[in-house]
Amino acid sequence: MLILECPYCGVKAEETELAAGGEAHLKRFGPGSDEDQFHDYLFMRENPKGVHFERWRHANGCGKWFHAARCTTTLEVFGTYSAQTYEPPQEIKDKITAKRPGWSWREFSDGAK
Amino acid sequence: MKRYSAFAVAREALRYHTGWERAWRSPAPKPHYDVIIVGAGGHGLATAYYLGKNFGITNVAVIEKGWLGGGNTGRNTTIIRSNYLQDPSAAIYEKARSLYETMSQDLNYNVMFSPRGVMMLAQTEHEIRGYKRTAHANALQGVQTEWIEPARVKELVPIINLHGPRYPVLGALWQERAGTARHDAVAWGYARACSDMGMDIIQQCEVTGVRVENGRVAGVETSKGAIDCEKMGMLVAGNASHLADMAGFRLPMESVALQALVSEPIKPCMDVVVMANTVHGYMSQSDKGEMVIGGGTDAANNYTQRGSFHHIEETVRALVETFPMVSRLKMLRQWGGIVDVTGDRSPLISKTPVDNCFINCGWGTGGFKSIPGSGWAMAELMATGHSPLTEEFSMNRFKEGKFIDESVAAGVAH
Amino acid sequence: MSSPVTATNGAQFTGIATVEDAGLQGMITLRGDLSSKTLKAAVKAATGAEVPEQRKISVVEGGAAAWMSPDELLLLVPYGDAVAKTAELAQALKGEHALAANVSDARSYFRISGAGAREVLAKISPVDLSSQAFAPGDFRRSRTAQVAAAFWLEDGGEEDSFRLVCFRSVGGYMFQLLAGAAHPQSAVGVY
Amino acid sequence: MSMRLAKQGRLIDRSKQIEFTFNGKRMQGYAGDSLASALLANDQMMMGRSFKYHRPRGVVASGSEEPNALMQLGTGDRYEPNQRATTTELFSGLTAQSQNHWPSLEFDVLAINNKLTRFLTAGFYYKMFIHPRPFWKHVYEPIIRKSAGLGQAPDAELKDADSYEHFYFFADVVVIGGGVAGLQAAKAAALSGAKVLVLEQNNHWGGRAPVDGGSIDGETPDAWVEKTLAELRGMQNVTLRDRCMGAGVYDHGYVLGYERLTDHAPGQGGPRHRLWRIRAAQIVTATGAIERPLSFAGNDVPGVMLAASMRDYVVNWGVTPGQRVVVATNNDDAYRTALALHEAGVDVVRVVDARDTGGGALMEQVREKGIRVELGRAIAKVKDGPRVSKVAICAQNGEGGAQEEIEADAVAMSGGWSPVVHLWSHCGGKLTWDKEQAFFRPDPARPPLGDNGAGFVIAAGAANGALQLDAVLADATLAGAQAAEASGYPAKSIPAPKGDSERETLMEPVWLMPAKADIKLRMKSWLDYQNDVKVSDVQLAAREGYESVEHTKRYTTLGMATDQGKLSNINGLAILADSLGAEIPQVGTTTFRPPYHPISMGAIGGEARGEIFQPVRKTPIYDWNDANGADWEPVGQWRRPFAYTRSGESRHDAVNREVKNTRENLGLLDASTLGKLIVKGPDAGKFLDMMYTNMMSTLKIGKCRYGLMCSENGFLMDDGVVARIDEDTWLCHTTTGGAESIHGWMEEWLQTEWWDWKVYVANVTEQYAQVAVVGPNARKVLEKLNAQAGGGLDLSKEALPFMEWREGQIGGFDARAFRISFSGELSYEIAVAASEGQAFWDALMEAGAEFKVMPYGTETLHILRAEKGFIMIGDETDGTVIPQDLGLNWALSKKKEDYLGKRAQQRSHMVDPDRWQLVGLETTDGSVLPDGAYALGNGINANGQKNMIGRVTSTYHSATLDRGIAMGLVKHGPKRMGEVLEFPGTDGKVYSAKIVDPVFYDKEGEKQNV
Repeated sequence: MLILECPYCGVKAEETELAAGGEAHLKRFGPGSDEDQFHDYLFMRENPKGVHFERWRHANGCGKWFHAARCTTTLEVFGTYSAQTYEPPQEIKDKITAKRPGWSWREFSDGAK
Repeated sequence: MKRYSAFAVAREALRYHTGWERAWRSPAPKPHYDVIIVGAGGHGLATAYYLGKNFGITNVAVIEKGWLGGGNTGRNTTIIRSNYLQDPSAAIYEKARSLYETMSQDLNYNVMFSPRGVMMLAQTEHEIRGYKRTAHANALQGVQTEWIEPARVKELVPIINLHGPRYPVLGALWQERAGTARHDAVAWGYARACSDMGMDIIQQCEVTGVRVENGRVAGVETSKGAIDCEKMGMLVAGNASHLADMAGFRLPMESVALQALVSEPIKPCMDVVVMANTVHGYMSQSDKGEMVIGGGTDAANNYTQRGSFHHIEETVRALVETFPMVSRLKMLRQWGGIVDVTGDRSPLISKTPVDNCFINCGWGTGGFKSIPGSGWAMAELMATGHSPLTEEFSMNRFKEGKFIDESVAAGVAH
Repeated sequence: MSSPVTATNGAQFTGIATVEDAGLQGMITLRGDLSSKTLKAAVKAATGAEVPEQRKISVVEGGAAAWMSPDELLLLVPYGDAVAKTAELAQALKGEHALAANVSDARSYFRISGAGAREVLAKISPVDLSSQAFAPGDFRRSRTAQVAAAFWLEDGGEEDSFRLVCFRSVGGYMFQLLAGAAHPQSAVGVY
Repeated sequence: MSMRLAKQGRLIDRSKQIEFTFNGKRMQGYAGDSLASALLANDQMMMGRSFKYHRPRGVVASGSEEPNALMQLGTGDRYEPNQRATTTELFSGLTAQSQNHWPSLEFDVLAINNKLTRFLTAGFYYKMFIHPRPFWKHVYEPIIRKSAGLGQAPDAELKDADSYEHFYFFADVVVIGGGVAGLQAAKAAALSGAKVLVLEQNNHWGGRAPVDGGSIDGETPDAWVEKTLAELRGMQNVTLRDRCMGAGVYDHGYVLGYERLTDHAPGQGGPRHRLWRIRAAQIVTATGAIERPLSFAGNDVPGVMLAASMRDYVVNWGVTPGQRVVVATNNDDAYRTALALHEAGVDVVRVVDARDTGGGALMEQVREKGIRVELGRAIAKVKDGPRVSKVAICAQNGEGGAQEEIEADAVAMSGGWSPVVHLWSHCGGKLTWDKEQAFFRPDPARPPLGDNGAGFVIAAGAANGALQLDAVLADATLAGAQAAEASGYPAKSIPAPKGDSERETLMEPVWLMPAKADIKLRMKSWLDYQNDVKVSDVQLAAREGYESVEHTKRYTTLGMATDQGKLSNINGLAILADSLGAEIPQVGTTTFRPPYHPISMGAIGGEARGEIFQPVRKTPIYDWNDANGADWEPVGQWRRPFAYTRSGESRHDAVNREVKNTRENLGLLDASTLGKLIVKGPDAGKFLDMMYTNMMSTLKIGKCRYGLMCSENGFLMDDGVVARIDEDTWLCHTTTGGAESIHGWMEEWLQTEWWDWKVYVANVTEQYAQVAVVGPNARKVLEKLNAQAGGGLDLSKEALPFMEWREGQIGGFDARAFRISFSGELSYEIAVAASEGQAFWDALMEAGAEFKVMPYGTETLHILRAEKGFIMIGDETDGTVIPQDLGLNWALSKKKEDYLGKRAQQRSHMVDPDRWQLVGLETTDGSVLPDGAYALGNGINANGQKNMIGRVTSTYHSATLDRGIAMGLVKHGPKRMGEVLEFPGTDGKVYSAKIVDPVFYDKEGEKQNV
């Protein structure tokens, strides 16, 4: 039973107040995209063991979507942040780097690389 | 291999069971095999078994990170059924179900397949239509199912409450030849048979890398050293994305926790398996007397084999509603497994971007019931490059938009 | 013209707390830029209340404004004024990107009061309802058993008194839920 | 015999006698008794039968670890199987029955299994019953099932008479366990300022310490416990709960507390159990330790008990299980039992200490009492029977050649202690093997991790491996302070109380007694009492290659009984490790899973049962519908009338009547459940053009347009009428199920993809009661209402044309009227405020009487639309259908570059000309096609399945046409008009149906446009 802090209303909400929304920072491909782009956008998933970025909605609450950086093997939460961004904030990336040196996820990483 | 029988047990009893031999050998890996199967769960072992039995390929290693049968094979609710709606699903699950019927004899290991019948309750008009549709499809697919009325439901399941104030039982889809089996025994039985064919089951051996040469699989790096192979099959539920990553490709899949629980044992009170999808609960009674109860999947990625307790609550209240007596039983134990879920919630049994490397994953909640059919088909695919049973389950279907969506009839596919 | 009725029609139950249908209440959903001066003025004009801080409700005689999300308020006005006030808000906010909708009839409205009020809510909502954590003026949207709801603690008074808002269609469910949680022999004894 | 002692019994009140029955026999006990202590006081040593061999079983422990004394408690709607006698508080009128025997506890037919133990070893069923095949299901399995299973199932026709509830609580520190360690940890944490909750599973505090003796700060443990409790009760930041077990620890500091409120006083009112759902920053597990049995032959005979438990019975309840007791041990603690028995006047005939060097001060005290102590000795065997009668003693370091036989009626055994690490382990805390004390204890370096990545569980006292009183108190003080600090309160160091107890010498691991016991003895040495797993079984499993501890557990069923291996796991592990030639920590443990001790399903479900099992969503007209014959159909959480049946009328009759009346006169439909979303903003038009396949931005103010919504995967997911309200406002109608999901869908795109678009969405579904006024008389009734009110909205064909909407008063109600039709008839959908919905409906019914008004339900709605060939989301669509399949190309805007689902619909399978497409189907004989039937093609596919070329999506009897009509999806369907297809039914019949146009009624659309 996870708890995540909603960055919009500040509530430390438990899982039953939230709705999980899958992988974060997907880039939408519409008409004009090629087969692979569209396929990857809809179906290919990182599904990592470790650092993951995902979407949640504070469904039984303020109703806002937000992003969370979380470890899928320990369930540690590195931070939550606005859904209205194309990449995780530096502060959260730094926090992950401090705890999981060498991490990488899609195009994001600890910067050492 | 010494055969198991009542006579053998009696003979051994006289010498205090000192004469039993190992059920499977525990060999060190050889440097090279024709085929490496990664994952000694039900699917991996069944694939190895049918490679040997149907195609005479026995220079096979089955590599397992932990202990054989220690993943989802040993942590599911043991339901076996094939009343699926879509043709490809019905074909492979029915193949599996029919192989379960003779598995004890085939393997000379009692897997306790119990064709006690599986019933899926209809509790809304929409569900009635969905199950009637499935019954029609099954008739043409060669799967024996029937639509039954509430009175017959009560006859088969005396402990059910047909007249719940919220969702009265309006009928059910009934598959008489579906049932349950002893999950561990399936893995053990296959392991014993594989070992007997000369295959090596290598436990406590973790794959740390996949060697690909010129686009073709060449072997694996493991915690017990490098092992070469001609062909490789990946059958690692809950780890498939991770292993695919080692081989350099990605999967249209996510891993989530699925939970189950058992009650304390009570005397027999329910002879069939009941699934109630509207209220999200399903239940059967094990031979030990425990009520075996399945819950729902979490929505977020998770590799911990622990789920969120609210799913247990949802499941339990559904069962209390459907079977009021459950209220006065106690939960003995709850646990979780990691299931892989694809974009259409149907499995992948497929060639991969790496030549001679095959994948079988994404069974979601359907893993146990499909074991023998999956192994049979996977063996055929690996040995010959083609299997009609796996044709529609290829990775390409997501590009083409040719999905196999079972949720259309049942809501939830367990 | 008929007289409007609530979903639970004056229902009441007393156990460890008193649970009652709080009657018809004018409610307006207002979405917009909460930092906008125009919006603040419009809210003040409609309700007499200031735009509240995050997770707070500002209550004045005859009106209130509650923080629903970073771009949404729930305004409380007398039931009979809701249609007119909605129109006034829309007029006042012309030119701003905003949306005002009368939702007075879309809601059920309850009062939960008495010594056991905190415990009643704590049985159905995953919220810390201790007096250290939840004080008058706090406003919280959450889950109550299986439905969404918002509630706040009223100011003053001898004993705790909560107000709770949920969808009208589940008003009956909510009343049964609250009444069950207020069973006279179910005091937990921690709040 | 077992009996009540004249003295002792700190927990019982001898002035309050209590009557109860066991197996129909009336017995007496005292207030404060557990059922187990009361049974022992009545010389009822045998309390049950084992699972597999049906061997006689007596109580072996005194707490929740008890594997044997399981009872059927209560009767009727308060009956419950498998209740531990040890954790059941005695109350007046309690009725208990023992389990798993027939016909009686004393004479059990299935005890024959006991004679077959040589055959029924671990895993025997995997090797047998293989042939002949049908015998497993029909012969073997039923016999096996019946002989297993413990208590009888509750009566299926009775509903639980009790109620249950949940409670959410938040604390900085949750202390699990109210023994001296728990209380001291709580005090330390609370003094630092943390908010503390203490959970104690029993109805008394203090744990073992008051029984075990010694002193704390110079006082008796009892006195210290009382004093500390008073201190804690006086602190504002401390909450104490007894009868409340810490049942499980879950991710991110979630703890389940299981509070038993009325189990000791059934029927007193209020909830029976309360499930606490606690969120803690830190958890201290002060859960104590559990004593281990010794593995010797006959260690399961009734009368053989754990030494400390026997001491509990003497000290706590003033009961002795026997008159002549043999004590067997490998550690000093069991000597306390010898002393307690001696003090109570019971004859301790021998202490058998397996250690060659024996114990320390406690042993000396025992010797001083004149009790004979023998070192390096073991119990070779306890004579089989319903009760201990003879005990054979031998050398520990031998094979069990018995050297002396002692008459005795009880045996107290102690194989050492195991910390209760369950709650530490539930969420991933790791263990370390303490070689000296031969147990697993929590490894503080590897705790379970919380949301911040730091450990959130701290073990304290015996649960942390500290067994001596002074060590327990020091450890607990530290744990409490640490927990407070970790939850954000600066540590205040408080001195640990001084614990004083007899110094104990080291225990010596004894996994088998005697050490080289022969096979005959090993086959009688029990590890798991309930499941009948013996030393020989584990050895067999290891020999057969079931080497992993999980394999052994599952092969032998060790530790899978209702005590989940609390007594058996470590002993079994040690045997397994020995068999494999491995160290115990290498073999590892099985996984500890919640709950610590079984908890009721009722408590888990909480309040959600009966009427409030799930919310019922009700429209404003619900009560009227209910009172007027509504045959309810659940639609999501809503309930909608399927039809309004009149007395003497079948459902089918009612539907036919409603259809005909609506076509000929006037029908009313409660359409309030349809979703209504306001979409407003400068970018609203652009946004709706993305959400819908149609062009919505060009819709004129005052007009309506039917729209389709697809998922990004291309499939049709919702439909409804969209109305343009003003320049930047649209009102979107969704399906009944779609209101919340489509609202969420819109918000998702606005918040996560197009967050720079200026659009607000509000869900106003429940603001309105919406009534569809349908039929040739629709306008008449509305105009009559207006006439009665002295004017209102002009509803004429000219003022309100088809597919437009207007706002105004109708019959004095503020209303919005939509000229839309889902039936093909003249139709208005009128929205009024929900609070006035019933009044509006009443007005329509009253005014409509002269126009033959009737309400109609969802089935009539379906038939009316099907007669017109309109698709229904959920019937024609199932998540695999795209608009192109349904002939809805006209609704797919060709002008737009993009809409959700457009790219997906360009994929190869989506543009495949072989996709099944919508057609009408007409049976050749007028009958009704079966629901969901498939059209048969030629031949079979590669998997031997018959080829299908289409399916029925909707099928009805049309009262209007008096024949069956259907819609379906058929391969190349629209090109095959007139062709007859075959649909095999599941009833054995084959239905023939002709492919026709899906519009069956009023093809020109004249009726709706009048």
